[in-house]
Amino acid sequence: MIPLSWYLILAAALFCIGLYGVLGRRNAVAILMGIELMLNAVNINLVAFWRYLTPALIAGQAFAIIVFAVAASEAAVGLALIISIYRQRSTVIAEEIDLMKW
Amino acid sequence: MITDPFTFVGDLLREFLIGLGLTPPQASGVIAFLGAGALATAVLLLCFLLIWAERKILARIQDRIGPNRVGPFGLLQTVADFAKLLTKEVVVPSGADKLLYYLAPPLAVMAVVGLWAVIPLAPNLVGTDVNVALIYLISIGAIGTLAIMLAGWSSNNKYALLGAFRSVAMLISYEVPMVLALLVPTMLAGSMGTVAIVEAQRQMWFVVLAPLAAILFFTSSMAEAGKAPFDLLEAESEIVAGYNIEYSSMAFGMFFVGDFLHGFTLSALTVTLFFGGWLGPYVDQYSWLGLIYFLAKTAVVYFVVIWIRGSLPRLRIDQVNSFNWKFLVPLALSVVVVTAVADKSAAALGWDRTLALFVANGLLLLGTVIALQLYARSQRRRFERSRPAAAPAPAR
Amino acid sequence: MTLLQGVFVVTALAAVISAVMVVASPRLVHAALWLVVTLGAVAVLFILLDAGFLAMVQVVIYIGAIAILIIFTVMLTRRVMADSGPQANRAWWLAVFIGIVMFAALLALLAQMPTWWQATPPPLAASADFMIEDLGKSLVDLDRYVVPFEVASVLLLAALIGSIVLARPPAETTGKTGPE
Amino acid sequence: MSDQWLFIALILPLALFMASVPIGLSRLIGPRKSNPAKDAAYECGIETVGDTWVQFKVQYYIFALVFVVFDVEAVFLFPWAVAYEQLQLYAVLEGILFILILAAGLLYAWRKGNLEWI
Repeated sequence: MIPLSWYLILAAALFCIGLYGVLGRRNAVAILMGIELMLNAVNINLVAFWRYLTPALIAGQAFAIIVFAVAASEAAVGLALIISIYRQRSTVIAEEIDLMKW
Repeated sequence: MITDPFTFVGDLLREFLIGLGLTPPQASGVIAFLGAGALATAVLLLCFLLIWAERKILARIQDRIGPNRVGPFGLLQTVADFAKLLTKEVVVPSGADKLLYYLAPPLAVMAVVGLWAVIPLAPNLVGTDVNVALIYLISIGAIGTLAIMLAGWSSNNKYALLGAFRSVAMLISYEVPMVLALLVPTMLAGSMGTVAIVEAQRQMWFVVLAPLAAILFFTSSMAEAGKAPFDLLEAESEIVAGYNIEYSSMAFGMFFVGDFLHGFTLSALTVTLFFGGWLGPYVDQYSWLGLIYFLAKTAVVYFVVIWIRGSLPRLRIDQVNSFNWKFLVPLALSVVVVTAVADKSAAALGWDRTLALFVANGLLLLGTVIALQLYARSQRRRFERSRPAAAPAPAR
Repeated sequence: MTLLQGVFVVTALAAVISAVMVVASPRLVHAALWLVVTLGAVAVLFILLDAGFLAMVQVVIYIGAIAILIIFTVMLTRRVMADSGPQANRAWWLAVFIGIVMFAALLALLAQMPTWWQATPPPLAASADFMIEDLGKSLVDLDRYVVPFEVASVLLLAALIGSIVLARPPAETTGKTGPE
Repeated sequence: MSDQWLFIALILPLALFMASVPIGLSRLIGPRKSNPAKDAAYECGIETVGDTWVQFKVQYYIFALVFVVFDVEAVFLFPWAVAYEQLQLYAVLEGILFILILAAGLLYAWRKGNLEWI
């Protein structure tokens, strides 16, 4: 059978790739995609722990579903923000959106 | 006398494979592979018949004869068309994203054939009885949406992309009432599995318990399948084409196949969820009867689909969207709420469940009609008020 | 290696490679499509974890909804496509460094847990049907997750209203959103 | 539970393959003569003007947005619907409350005119 650690390693890898996407990309939409990757990694962890450690409790699945709702809301609002910024400033490059920087 | 040929054949095959020296799990794997291959082939071959039937029936509705040259009754017309398409050149537009361009049509077909995996064809004859079949249907539909997006984007054509956007906007819009309507059979059967849903209809078909949900599901899946009157993405007579404008030859043919199959598939789904699937008299004694019942019911519903296509004019895009968001979605939400409340209160008060649900649906329908009437009246009043100011009568 | 392990390895490789493509591909539409591949691979993992419902939800919500939303946004902000300058910012090497350190730290943490390296999944206490039923009950159970359930509804409402307000073109510039 | 998914794991690639075969065949059988005019993007008789990347109405995005929210709602309601038979009245009412809260969102979008196709 598949050991629990395999899932955890994969989730860690996805999380770190997502983290790179968030920190290293210039485009705001790409940053959001990085966030989605990170949320997915979290979900893998939640479900894997549920399956291997507490299969009798439904908590892991319930958590994962809430994460889905949060991810959907986050994507909706984040992308709407990007569209709104794009309309006013014609850019979606995160570095150029520095109105509140100083 | 073999009463259940499907199980019989399956067991025979299993014993044969184990006799060949396979372990039981391996034998199951091989049987699943053969079953999947047989199902996919059957569904795709069915397409030849479906296209002929649709053309023939449409022709009769429009007082024409329809295909009548190739083969008896023109039955081989589709085969001829297939052969013709096969010998045409696949023109890939310049600047197209080749891989995605070629991936999109098979993906569209896959999204339809995949639906058949969870449709019970007869007792003990179902691709797989997953317990989340209904949500599987939705997720496969999502892949179909993605295929359209891919087709539109990869063709590197303005109009293809525009068409894809319109299609996707419509598909996702109509997914909302469809999903909400699917909640009702789930509630009534207490399961998301299609086999369980068919079994739960032994007492009474769900179309009696939830007529509005059935109509909602049927309507919105007509839109999902892009059938008239919701075929504005295709609109052969008005705009060039939709997302598939840059496709030619068999690459286009596959979109066509997916489209036609979708009409039949939505009929099969409607039958499974609301018209008792394979249920019918003597089906417990002779399970092969189930397949016949299922196909017969599906054929009837499919005929209704073509009938509607032949009768109703195409909607405009703003009408399509308003119809969905301002009519179907609110109605679907009320249907879910009303069904939940009516069923619980019927159980609490000891009323007959069938009667209670039917009456509740009837009352909801009445309310809807009254609301529509009020709306239409207010629109008319507004129109009459604005008319004299807006357009002074021209002197003739 | 058993068959299931093979399936896992293939899926995991697909997930990681496509995830790398998501953060590396210069064209945003390609990145979004690679994201779809990653999300699909994660759905397969959920099936391996006996969470079929979540796998389907993953496809419906992530691929069917969020990915579509992302592609729509990419198209709406398409002028970005024209300036195909560097896609990574100046501090990208720092981001790589942080990512690797984070991964190493997580692995080190995992190494502290020897039992997790051999753990095999315990048999499921209940049938798959019962699991969904239980999930449904737990979501409306006053002692369990009814508060997150209702709060999720409010969150979705807030997201809907908030993003409509944000995305809606200001009334006077409605004409400037360009041809359809 | 994984063996239930075996069939789906088999039929999806099979269908993909079967649908690719005719396309491959027609590439083999069909002629392959390309010229720039044929390969050019389809237009109504004139050369394509401008980029393929036309910009789109924000309306598409707003529909997608409402769809996402209702999709997530449905996903929450499916387990509730499965468990429906065993639920007490108050639990059913909680599910209905969930629906009504989101219906308020739809009503908002409607009242603000965001469901109109401009």
